[in-house]
Amino acid sequence: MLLEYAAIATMIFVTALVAVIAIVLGVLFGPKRPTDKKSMPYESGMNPIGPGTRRVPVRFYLIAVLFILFDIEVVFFVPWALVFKQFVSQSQGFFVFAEMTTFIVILLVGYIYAWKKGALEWE
Amino acid sequence: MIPVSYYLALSAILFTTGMFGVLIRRNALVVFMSIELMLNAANLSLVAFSRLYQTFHGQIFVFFIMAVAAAEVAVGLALIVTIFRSKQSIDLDQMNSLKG
Amino acid sequence: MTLELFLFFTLALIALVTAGGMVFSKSAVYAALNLVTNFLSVAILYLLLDAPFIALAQVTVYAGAIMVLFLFVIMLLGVETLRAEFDWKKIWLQAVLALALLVEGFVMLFQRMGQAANLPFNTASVLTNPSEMAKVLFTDYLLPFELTSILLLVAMIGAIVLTKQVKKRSL
Amino acid sequence: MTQTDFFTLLPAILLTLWACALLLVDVFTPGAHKGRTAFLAALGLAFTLGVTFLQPGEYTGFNGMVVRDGFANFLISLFLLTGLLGVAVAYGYLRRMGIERGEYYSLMLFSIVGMMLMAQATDLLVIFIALELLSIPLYVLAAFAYPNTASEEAGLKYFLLGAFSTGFVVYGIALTFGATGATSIAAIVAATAAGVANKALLLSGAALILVGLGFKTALVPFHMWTPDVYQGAPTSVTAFMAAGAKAAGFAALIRVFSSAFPALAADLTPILWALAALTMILGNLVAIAQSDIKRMLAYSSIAQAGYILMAFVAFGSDLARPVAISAALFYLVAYTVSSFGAWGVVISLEKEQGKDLQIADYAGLGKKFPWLAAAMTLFMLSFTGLPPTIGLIGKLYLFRAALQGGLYWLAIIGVVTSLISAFYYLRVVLTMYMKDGQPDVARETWLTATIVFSALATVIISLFPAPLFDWASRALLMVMK
Repeated sequence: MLLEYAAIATMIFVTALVAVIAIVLGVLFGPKRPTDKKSMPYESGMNPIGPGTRRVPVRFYLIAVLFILFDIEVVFFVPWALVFKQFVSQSQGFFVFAEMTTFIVILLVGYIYAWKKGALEWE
Repeated sequence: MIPVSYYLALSAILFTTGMFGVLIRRNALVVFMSIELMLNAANLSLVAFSRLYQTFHGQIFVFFIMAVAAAEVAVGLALIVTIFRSKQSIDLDQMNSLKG
Repeated sequence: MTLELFLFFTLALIALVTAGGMVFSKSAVYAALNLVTNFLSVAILYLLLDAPFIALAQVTVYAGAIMVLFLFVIMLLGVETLRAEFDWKKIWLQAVLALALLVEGFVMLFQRMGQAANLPFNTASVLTNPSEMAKVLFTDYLLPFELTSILLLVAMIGAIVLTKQVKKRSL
Repeated sequence: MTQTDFFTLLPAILLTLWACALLLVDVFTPGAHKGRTAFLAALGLAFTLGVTFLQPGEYTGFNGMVVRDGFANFLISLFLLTGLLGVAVAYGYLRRMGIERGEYYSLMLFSIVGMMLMAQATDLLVIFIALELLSIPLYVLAAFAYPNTASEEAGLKYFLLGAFSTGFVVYGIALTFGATGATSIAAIVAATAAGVANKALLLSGAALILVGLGFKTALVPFHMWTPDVYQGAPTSVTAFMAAGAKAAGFAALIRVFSSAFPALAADLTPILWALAALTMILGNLVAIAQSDIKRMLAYSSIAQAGYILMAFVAFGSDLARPVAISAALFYLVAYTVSSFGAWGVVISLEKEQGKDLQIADYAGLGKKFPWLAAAMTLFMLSFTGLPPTIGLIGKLYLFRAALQGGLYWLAIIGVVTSLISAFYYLRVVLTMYMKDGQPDVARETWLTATIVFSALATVIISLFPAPLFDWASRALLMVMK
């Protein structure tokens, strides 16, 4: 059973290995001659202004949240799409289609609401 | 095969850790993350039991818990952002404008 | 020790260490990253438990969406303001009490559960097929499915109500 | 979905559609006419209430996940009444406080849908989702007065507490599932009866579910932040959630424990006993020390939950259970009516920025506004359990149920704490009549209507309790097979 995932596991392992090897080799064999200029955040010569971590405007949050909620909606599509044809062949297609339509229509209400509220606008 | 009690033990420890986090941390974000850990522990139990009884009920339950958790997170983080805007802090010890 | 047992212990160890790391980390970012790792290791445990679709959902919903939102908010609020702050002197008593109570509870639980839960799983599992799960989901679970959409709608309204009227104040 | 499914959830479906429509209508309504939303919300609630009355009956739907039995019908009607009163107290209040937004009413309707499902659910999954559907709008409503810091804090605290309790509920459900292999109450009953359920797991699961619902119904020791939330939230929201969320929590508690876990009664009764005793004692004792009226009423609502739980402690006995359930239902109505009245009075005195919320601010009310003071006196008497109020009748039923269950000591604790509670309830009355002051109240039609309705109901039902009590006695749980 687990062997089915062996390919993915191998891929993840090998990718990680390559990345680690590259970094380790660089650290081991790369020449290290740091100077003040080189250790600045921007080597191109810009002096950094202010702290490195800055607060992001709140309007990003709204966009992110709306994305997440619709993302969850999509997660429900996956199993639905997986079995829709089987339901059609059992002549239950209409029922399952109506089921998903209701789901989408309810979320569509949210979409219209968000639209009218200007939540999708970038001021 | 691994006995189900192994998974249950792991889930119980994770749940306790999460609960512990809720009780000892004062940072609202970390408290919330601890709550997510508690839900995650419950999910692990559900999937393990689902495997034990060979039924999909547990798995589907977990699926719904995830969707519900996402909805909860959306509102919860909005609350945290809102309160941060007026107080510049999300430290629960500083939430003391309410006292008898 | 079989491969499976080895995998289980490795993953359990990762899950426990990251859970502890989350609770005790000084910075909210580290807490979030620990939690992501925890979710990922639990996702692989779901694979061990013959629940590939749940594993997928765990990665996309929990690790992918929810935790990204968490990290996002940490960025939004500014990392430096979240440096934590927990005073062992103030909380050690309740911490010890809570822990003792729980350990006690679980010890009792496992003792009384006895042999029943030590049964190994059936080896032949019917659970690995996501489309079988989907069939149950879209027939028996019609009501919870539609309720979820209402819940998502409510969350959407809530998030918009709470964050939309920011125009008047600057941030 | 069959016709039976449809009729099972008819009230919830209607209200959901109405809430969605209301949301859209509100977005497309220009700012000046936002008042319409409130009227439309009230209309929807009244319409659903009418349909519920015209189309009662027993149904089981959605593969046994929800039922509509006498119990559910009773509570659905109660929740719709709660909603109507909630809209009435909110209408003028939101305008006065400058937080009038149309989403308020949509969120409220969605929350009521959640409450109705809590009363109807016979599957732990539906209970879980209904619990969230009921709570998530309330988190937002509690923070509705932002950027008012108190309201934001109330929202955050209520949210963290609610999410924490959800964690317990979910873990409890997981263990119950582990014990029986199912989440539907019928299957849990079957597994328990067949003796295949693992008792240790089932007991732990039930206890964890109890903890989760204990947070929702604000039982001691799970009441930590309740006073803060009740105090910080906009008062109209507090009134709504004090009545609605508590009743919904008890609905789920009663349904789950009396249908699914009667076999565990021997183990659970001592726990419930301790919870009820603690809640009655602590709620009433701490309420004495409060000087803020909202906080005082918050502790009072905690204490009231203790009395309801008291009746239900002996849920294992087949003889005591029906009496306890009908007494609890009757008392939930009594509590809803009196508490909406009391919160209505608080709302009419409250000024912007949370002024005039101290008990001392009620001085002189008896002279200046005798009718309002009389109404408040009535509600305080009702909370205490003194005549001529519905509170007395309700408490008598609760005590009778407790005695029937053989809980003599608990009943004694209940009587003693009721006497203690008279101290702080009557202090409000004394302040109103014996001290001098210049209080000022807002005159709003719908608020006045709510207070008048509550006062009339408090008195009239106490004089003629039989019809309501008959209805509550017939509101039985469908037997799970």
